[in-house]
Amino acid sequence: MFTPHTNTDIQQMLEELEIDSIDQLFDEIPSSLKIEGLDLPDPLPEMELTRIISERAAKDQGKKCFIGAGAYEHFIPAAVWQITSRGEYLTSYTPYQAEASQGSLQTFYEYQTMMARLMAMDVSNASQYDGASSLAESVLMACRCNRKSKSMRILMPEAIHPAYRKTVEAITSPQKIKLESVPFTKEGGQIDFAKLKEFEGEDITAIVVPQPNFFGILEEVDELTDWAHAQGAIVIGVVNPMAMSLIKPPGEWGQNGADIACGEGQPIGSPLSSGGPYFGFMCCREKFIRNLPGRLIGRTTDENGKTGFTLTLQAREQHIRRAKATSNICTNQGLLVTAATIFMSLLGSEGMRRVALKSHQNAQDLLNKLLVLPGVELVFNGPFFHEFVLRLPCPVHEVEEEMNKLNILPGLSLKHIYPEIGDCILVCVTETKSEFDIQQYVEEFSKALQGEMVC
Amino acid sequence: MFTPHTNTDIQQMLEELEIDSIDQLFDEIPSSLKIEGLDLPDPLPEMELTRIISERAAKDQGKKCFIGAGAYEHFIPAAVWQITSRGEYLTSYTPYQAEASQGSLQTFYEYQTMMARLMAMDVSNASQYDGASSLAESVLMACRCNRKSKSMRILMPEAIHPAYRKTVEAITSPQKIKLESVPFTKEGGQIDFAKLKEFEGEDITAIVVPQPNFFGILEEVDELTDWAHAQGAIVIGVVNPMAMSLIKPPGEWGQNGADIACGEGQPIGSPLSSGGPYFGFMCCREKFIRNLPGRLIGRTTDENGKTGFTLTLQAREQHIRRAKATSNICTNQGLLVTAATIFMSLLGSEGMRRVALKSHQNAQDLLNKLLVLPGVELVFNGPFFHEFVLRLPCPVHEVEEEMNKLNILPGLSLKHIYPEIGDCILVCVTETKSEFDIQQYVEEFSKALQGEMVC
Amino acid sequence: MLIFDKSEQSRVAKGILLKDPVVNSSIPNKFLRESAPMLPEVSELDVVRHYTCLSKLNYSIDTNFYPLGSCTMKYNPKAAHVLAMQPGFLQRHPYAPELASQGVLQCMYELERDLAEITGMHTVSLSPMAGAQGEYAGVAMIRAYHQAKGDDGRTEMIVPDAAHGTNPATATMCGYKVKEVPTDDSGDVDLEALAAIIGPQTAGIMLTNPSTLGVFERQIEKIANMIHEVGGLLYYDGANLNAILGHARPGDMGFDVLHLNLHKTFATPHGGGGPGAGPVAANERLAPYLPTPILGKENDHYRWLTKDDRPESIGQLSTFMGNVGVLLRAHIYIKQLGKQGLEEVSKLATLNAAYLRRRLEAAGFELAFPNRRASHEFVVTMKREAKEYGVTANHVAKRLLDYGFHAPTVYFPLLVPECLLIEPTETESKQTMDQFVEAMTKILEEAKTNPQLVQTAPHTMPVGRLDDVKAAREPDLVA
Amino acid sequence: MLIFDKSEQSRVAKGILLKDPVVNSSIPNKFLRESAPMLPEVSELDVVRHYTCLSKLNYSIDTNFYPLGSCTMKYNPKAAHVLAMQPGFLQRHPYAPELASQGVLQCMYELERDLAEITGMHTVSLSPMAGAQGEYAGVAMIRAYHQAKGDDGRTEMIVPDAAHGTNPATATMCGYKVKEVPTDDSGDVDLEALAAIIGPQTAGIMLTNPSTLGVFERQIEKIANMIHEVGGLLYYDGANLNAILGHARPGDMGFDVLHLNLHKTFATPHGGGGPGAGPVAANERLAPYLPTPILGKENDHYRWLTKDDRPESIGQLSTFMGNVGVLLRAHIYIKQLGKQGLEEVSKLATLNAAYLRRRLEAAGFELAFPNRRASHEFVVTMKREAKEYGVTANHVAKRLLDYGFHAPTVYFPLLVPECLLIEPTETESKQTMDQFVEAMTKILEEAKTNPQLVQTAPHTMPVGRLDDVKAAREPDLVA
Ligand SMILES: Cc1ncc(COP(=O)(O)O)c(C=O)c1O
Ligand SMILES: Cc1ncc(COP(=O)(O)O)c(C=O)c1O
Repeated sequence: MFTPHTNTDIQQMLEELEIDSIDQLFDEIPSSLKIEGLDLPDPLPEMELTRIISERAAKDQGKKCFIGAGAYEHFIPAAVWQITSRGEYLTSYTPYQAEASQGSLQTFYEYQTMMARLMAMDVSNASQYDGASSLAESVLMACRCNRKSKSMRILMPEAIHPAYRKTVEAITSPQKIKLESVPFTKEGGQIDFAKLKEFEGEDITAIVVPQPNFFGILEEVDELTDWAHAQGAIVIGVVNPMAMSLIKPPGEWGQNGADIACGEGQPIGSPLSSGGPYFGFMCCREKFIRNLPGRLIGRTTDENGKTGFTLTLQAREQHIRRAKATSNICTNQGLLVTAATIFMSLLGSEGMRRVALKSHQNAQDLLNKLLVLPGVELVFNGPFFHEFVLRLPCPVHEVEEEMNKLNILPGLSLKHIYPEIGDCILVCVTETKSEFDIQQYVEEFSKALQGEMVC
Repeated sequence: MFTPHTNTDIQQMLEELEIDSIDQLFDEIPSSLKIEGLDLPDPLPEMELTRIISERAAKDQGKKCFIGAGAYEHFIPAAVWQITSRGEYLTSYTPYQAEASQGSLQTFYEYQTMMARLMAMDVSNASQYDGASSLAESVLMACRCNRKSKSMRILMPEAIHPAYRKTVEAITSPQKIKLESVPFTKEGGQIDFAKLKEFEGEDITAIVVPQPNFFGILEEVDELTDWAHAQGAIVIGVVNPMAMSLIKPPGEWGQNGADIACGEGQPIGSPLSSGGPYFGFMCCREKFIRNLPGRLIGRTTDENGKTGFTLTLQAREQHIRRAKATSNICTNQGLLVTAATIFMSLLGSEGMRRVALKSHQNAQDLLNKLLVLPGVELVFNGPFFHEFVLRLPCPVHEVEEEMNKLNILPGLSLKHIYPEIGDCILVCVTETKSEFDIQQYVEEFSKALQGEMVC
Repeated sequence: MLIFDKSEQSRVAKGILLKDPVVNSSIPNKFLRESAPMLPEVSELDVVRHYTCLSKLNYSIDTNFYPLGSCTMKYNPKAAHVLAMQPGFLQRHPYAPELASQGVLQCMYELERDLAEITGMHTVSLSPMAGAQGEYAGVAMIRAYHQAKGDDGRTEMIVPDAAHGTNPATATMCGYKVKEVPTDDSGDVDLEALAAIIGPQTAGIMLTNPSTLGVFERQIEKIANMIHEVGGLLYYDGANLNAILGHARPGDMGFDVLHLNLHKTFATPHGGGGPGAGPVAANERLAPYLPTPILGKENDHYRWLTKDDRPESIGQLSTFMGNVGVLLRAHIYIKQLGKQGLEEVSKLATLNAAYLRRRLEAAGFELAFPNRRASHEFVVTMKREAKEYGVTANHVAKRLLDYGFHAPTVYFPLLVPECLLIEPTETESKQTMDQFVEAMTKILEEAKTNPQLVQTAPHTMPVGRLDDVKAAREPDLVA
Repeated sequence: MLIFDKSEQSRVAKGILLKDPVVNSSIPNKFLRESAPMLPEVSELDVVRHYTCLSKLNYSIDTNFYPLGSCTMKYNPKAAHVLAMQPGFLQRHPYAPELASQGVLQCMYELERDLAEITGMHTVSLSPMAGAQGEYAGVAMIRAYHQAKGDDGRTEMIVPDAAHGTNPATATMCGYKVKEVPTDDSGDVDLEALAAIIGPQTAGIMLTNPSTLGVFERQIEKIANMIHEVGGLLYYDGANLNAILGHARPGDMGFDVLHLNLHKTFATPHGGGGPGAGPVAANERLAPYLPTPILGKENDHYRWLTKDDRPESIGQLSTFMGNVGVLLRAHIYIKQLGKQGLEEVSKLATLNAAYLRRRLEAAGFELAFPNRRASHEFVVTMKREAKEYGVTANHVAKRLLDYGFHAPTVYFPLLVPECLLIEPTETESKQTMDQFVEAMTKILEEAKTNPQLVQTAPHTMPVGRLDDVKAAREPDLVA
């Protein structure tokens, strides 16, 4: 479809090769392995393709989304993807040839700088796949970094995103790492400090501290960090970057700050897109650099002293260190990082703070209006960012179904994810929701509740 | 909103200027003229703006369009506007500084070449505003070119797009140009040769020959051209460029070809977009170059003999010749020309031929299926490209209204435009319509007819 | 290399090609083309790569400071582009029923109303497709007005010597004789000279205010009186509206009709030479003559008014309703900026021009009108440098390209010798202007110490100075 | 200049900034940030101009021939990008109810089925987010399989010396000891050496076929038998599938599990280093262990299968369901190419490689495996030139940049000294390859006559050769 060859070209090339047909080029493949062809449909001209794919896209369109749970709808200024989609960003490879890749390299260097500043950490890598996998890599990294600890025991709060916990399990289990659950308090929805204290004095390699946690609740990060450091554990902060110009960043937690900060980069410039591509970010203190996985871009000079950028510390990576690399990661999420860099440049610290604050206030606003409805209860009383958990006077899925009919996605049912708190719903409101949207939610929610209660 | 000034910047600039406030810079405006401010709404952040404008766009979306009448829905490959929207094309000015504008200049030069080849003419300018205004300029140009004729009489077929006739009137009337109507035959829908003959031997400056004409009918261009030339008249062809890789181009009409070719460029790369921006094209024979209005790009060399491109023959233009220019046109439709150039490069002659042929066959197919319906009649029996005129057994607007409800736009009612042929409808089918679309049209049309006939 | 040089016979972009239709055409042979036109025969990748690489040869707002006077090269918001490119807007047929078009019609209606408020005019027609066509509309309206009054002796249109070329060209197209009125030493219209040429033969005057000299015409009220008293009308060329947006309105100055360049003041992109849009606005007197279509609103339903509704209209200037896509972008821009944003535009455009002018003056450049306030642009003359070092305005312009700046407008307005017309616009920062001053200062130094370096510029562009004479003498317009 | 150098205190992109919310937050102070992070303070135009200009410094498929071996830098269709960027796809939340998601889920389901057909495998999981994560999934599945059988003694993973670095790195991450098996002189796996290291400790082998040496592993069936006989499993690294698409299938060769790089064979853009997608496919034996989620279809309803449906799964490797946007592009690509288009890919990719190899050989370059057929890529060694003229593979690579070509992959595979791994892909034309040969010929000439010119290249890029040693010794990672 995208091959340029004319018959004449092919003829000339075959002549140059002194063969009669292209098939001869495949004569080293044992004939037992050759297939007749693929059982696939015929080609589609772009026009027909466009019709079919656009119809499918249209099918899923037009929902008002109040689901968060790790993927957040934020407004992305038009300039972000207009620039990011430029062919030179979109269709270049990993910048191995530095001199022909200064565009991407400088962009990534600027990203590393912004991310380190946003997290108040020393350094940032140039990305991981996504939030969950960046946590898994952070756990592996913590085990490499914490030379004093032998246990490979990681304290993992139950209130972390469940998919993160599963991903960490899947990725770290071959390396004999043990994840120890730390429960949350029934009232606050925060890490249960009393339970945590039971680990006091034990050999703990690292603790994972989400901010906010899966329930949207803000953790007592200062106390947690200081406690963990006192135990000789490494502190891994898992944070929402959009919150970070409002909320205290990992580098400022407690006396000395977290050691590793990671998380999902999606809120700053990636569309929801059914869950990906997003990007994971990963920051650490200076002293851990050589244990950091992933690409790192360094600023250096050329022979004339001119500033330039290049991939660096590659001795950590698989293409140099092979079996001894810090990780197997190769292709990462460069384009999303480009978008995030442009996004952060456009919003700036003040822009992001306003988005965070507006999201928080919208969430607070919706919550206040819902709590007035009979039987609706807030499950946790800890301070929250832009998500909260409600208990309803009727089954969540019934309300969900009613509201779905009106193209409103009211939140995520926690029934199967956290059966221990009962049939609850996790609701998220970001700055994208207008007063009208919030009002409409309240009305339809209330109607749905009444409908259900009547039955 | 897009001003970068910080308070410090403004302060420093005022200091440099030794003034206290920006308002002082306006002190030459008589105070009697100063206003308090504008009565306009408050600014909208991009997020809110996006919501409002997107809602409006969504309102008008999703119609299956069988209206042609001068604006044709053709499939535009994704690459066309992806490249055309690159900042370097989108946000540059008219290429006055040639050395810093080689991108646009070479693109326009390639456009001129493609257009001249497509029309089989010697040269093309770099665009006019749209089809109708390019015809108006062609008429003015013909009057300048035809030195032998004194009459300023232009033969204008009645079967030309009515908006073209109106535009020509509005633009040429101050220059004492007389448009003489040439009727179409009742049967064929083509220029009535018998009526035309009545002008034989008279001083006629030019004749306008549409191909196809407003009814979608193909004119007898060879005979018309030779007849006109025999009268000493200049022949202006007004053609649909999408048809031109299938249908005989103006340069090949009759013995010597048309003298000027113009028309609407929209079908080759411009979206329907409510009628604009499109672009008019204009080609002519070599000898008329210096009478051509609009930008012309020439190929030349720099001091090292390197090939380059530049605006040329500017002595025709208003910025040099002022009151004596060939036209007042300045800004034209460069971006649409860029899109057309990319469009023609992607489709090539064969691609365009297939689009034209497929459109023709789709139209033929729909026509055949409609003619089976009782009372539906084809109004003209001349050969057609991709549009045809039908007479219905009931009022057109009733069928229209029924089909509009199903998001089908069945065609353009001619009732008010050509009252002389009665209550008819002009239907267009392009390659964008699938078998399903055509079948659906037939079914809904037939239902609508039956519905009406019952009443 | 041209795209044609990359062609190979029978190469095609296969992904785009429709299946070959069974040839079963009812069109008789004599109507058909005999041999295929030689369009490019290339692959999709060829096309993408060729035009991507070509585009990189351009200077543009997205890549360079572009202080091109009279052209208002300001930032073109990406949001306006993206929002205007939505399928709901792009796919709408111009003859789609109004009931199915209320989204876009509402935008157009609001734009008409906003432009009326901004200009101080009564009614707006959006249809002209660029400034020059707006001028045509306006002058044709003046003509229609006089004709309607049976006032047939008005054969002259007055145009200042500083006017943009489209002004006299338009007057000619409308059948008028152009009378040039000179500018006085301070940059204003020479009132005595004006008084001498007006009379019953005067159809009207075409003025820009601020003028293309970058100064506000202080006597505008007087001029309006003079013209109106002899029965003429005033046309306002709105290309410079960026200077006074929200501070003063042409309607209040006495103008009867005007056009606006939405591709200047209202930030729609220039596209390498269009598309633009040049809406016309008129006061009550001239409103009936506005070109059609115009939008009406009846009970919350928007509809196009045509010649039937507006019988005195000069008629129709485009096939459909003008450059709607451009109009949409301007509408979006106005909505985003709102009252405060628009008022700020002229403030900061003027501040930028004044600042840049002051800095260049301090750097040793000669101002054409040193005693006047700069509007949003100003004129520098290289008369002295041309004489002393042989370094002309054009040389400086070309040399600026080497420093990464697009050149200012050169040799316009015509009455100032060796001039540069410089317009920074409000979207550029002080820092960018400071860098521009630095480059200009260096070039001035170069002019003194190494004039040849400047005279032979540019040295870093994809091509060197091009041979314009050859281009015009042996026109090579088609490959 | 960095974007930070363009910052001015309290400058903001005002058009984007939300109105300042009334500060009325219920969040206690101790949770709040004390001082704002120093992000850029710039205008919208600053941002657009900065990153537009930066992008222009990159080589890319849209601008340059990019024969980067093993990376399959083919044309990335614009249609796939535009279609995948439609709001219906972009705005869908990963946890949106399945009933409201049938459009995208249908695409994903069809992609799974198509990839199964293409690879000859039974079941596909789309979730891995790049090739390396696909490898991780596959090797973890091998591990899970052995564990499920209680077969705990299998501690070794065999990897050829020609393998990509991700292979051994992945094996380590999965807790395996890596055993390297050497390549014989003809480029195939050394079967004797292999026989010597396999046994009951062997968990499996990771192979690419064709290998990264650009030759088809002819003994693959024998190898499969050998490994299976000792109870091991075969992992296929699908990075080179472009070579055999539609001609042979890993599933038929005896592989048990594999990953595909959709950002290679299936033309999704590389984005300057991702995102990619690395779906894993397994035969019936290993299918139960595939990572979740996987799509199911029940009565025309598409739904994600999770750990509940697939209890033996190795679990979940990403927060949601992988890089859906990338998967969509690959799906669109497969639909557009269809059966015929996909079969043509490997044919013409192979023809291009064979042709380019022949021409370079004729031009005097030394092939690493002159007696083998080239697959879709091939290896040239500069050993001789390095010795005779001091011109290394890296020098040639840098010099190619001056000729407007991206460099081939250098120093990989590791076992060939001074090597260039060259992969033209099927979307490049003979003409482009001829130009490349011309440049290579000139460089060879330069190596002989003016080696310093080559050694100090590049000379025309935005920067000269960068000091990598300094970069690593004094890491400057943050401004
Ligand atoms: C002062 C002035 N008037 C009129 C015009 C003509 O406008 P347009 O190019 O849109 O036709 C221009 C633009 O170049 C101008 O600067
Ligand atoms: C042979 C081979 N295997 C594996 C990979 C790793 O794939 P990814 O970069 O997508 O993780 C690559 C890509 O660089 C490769 O070329």
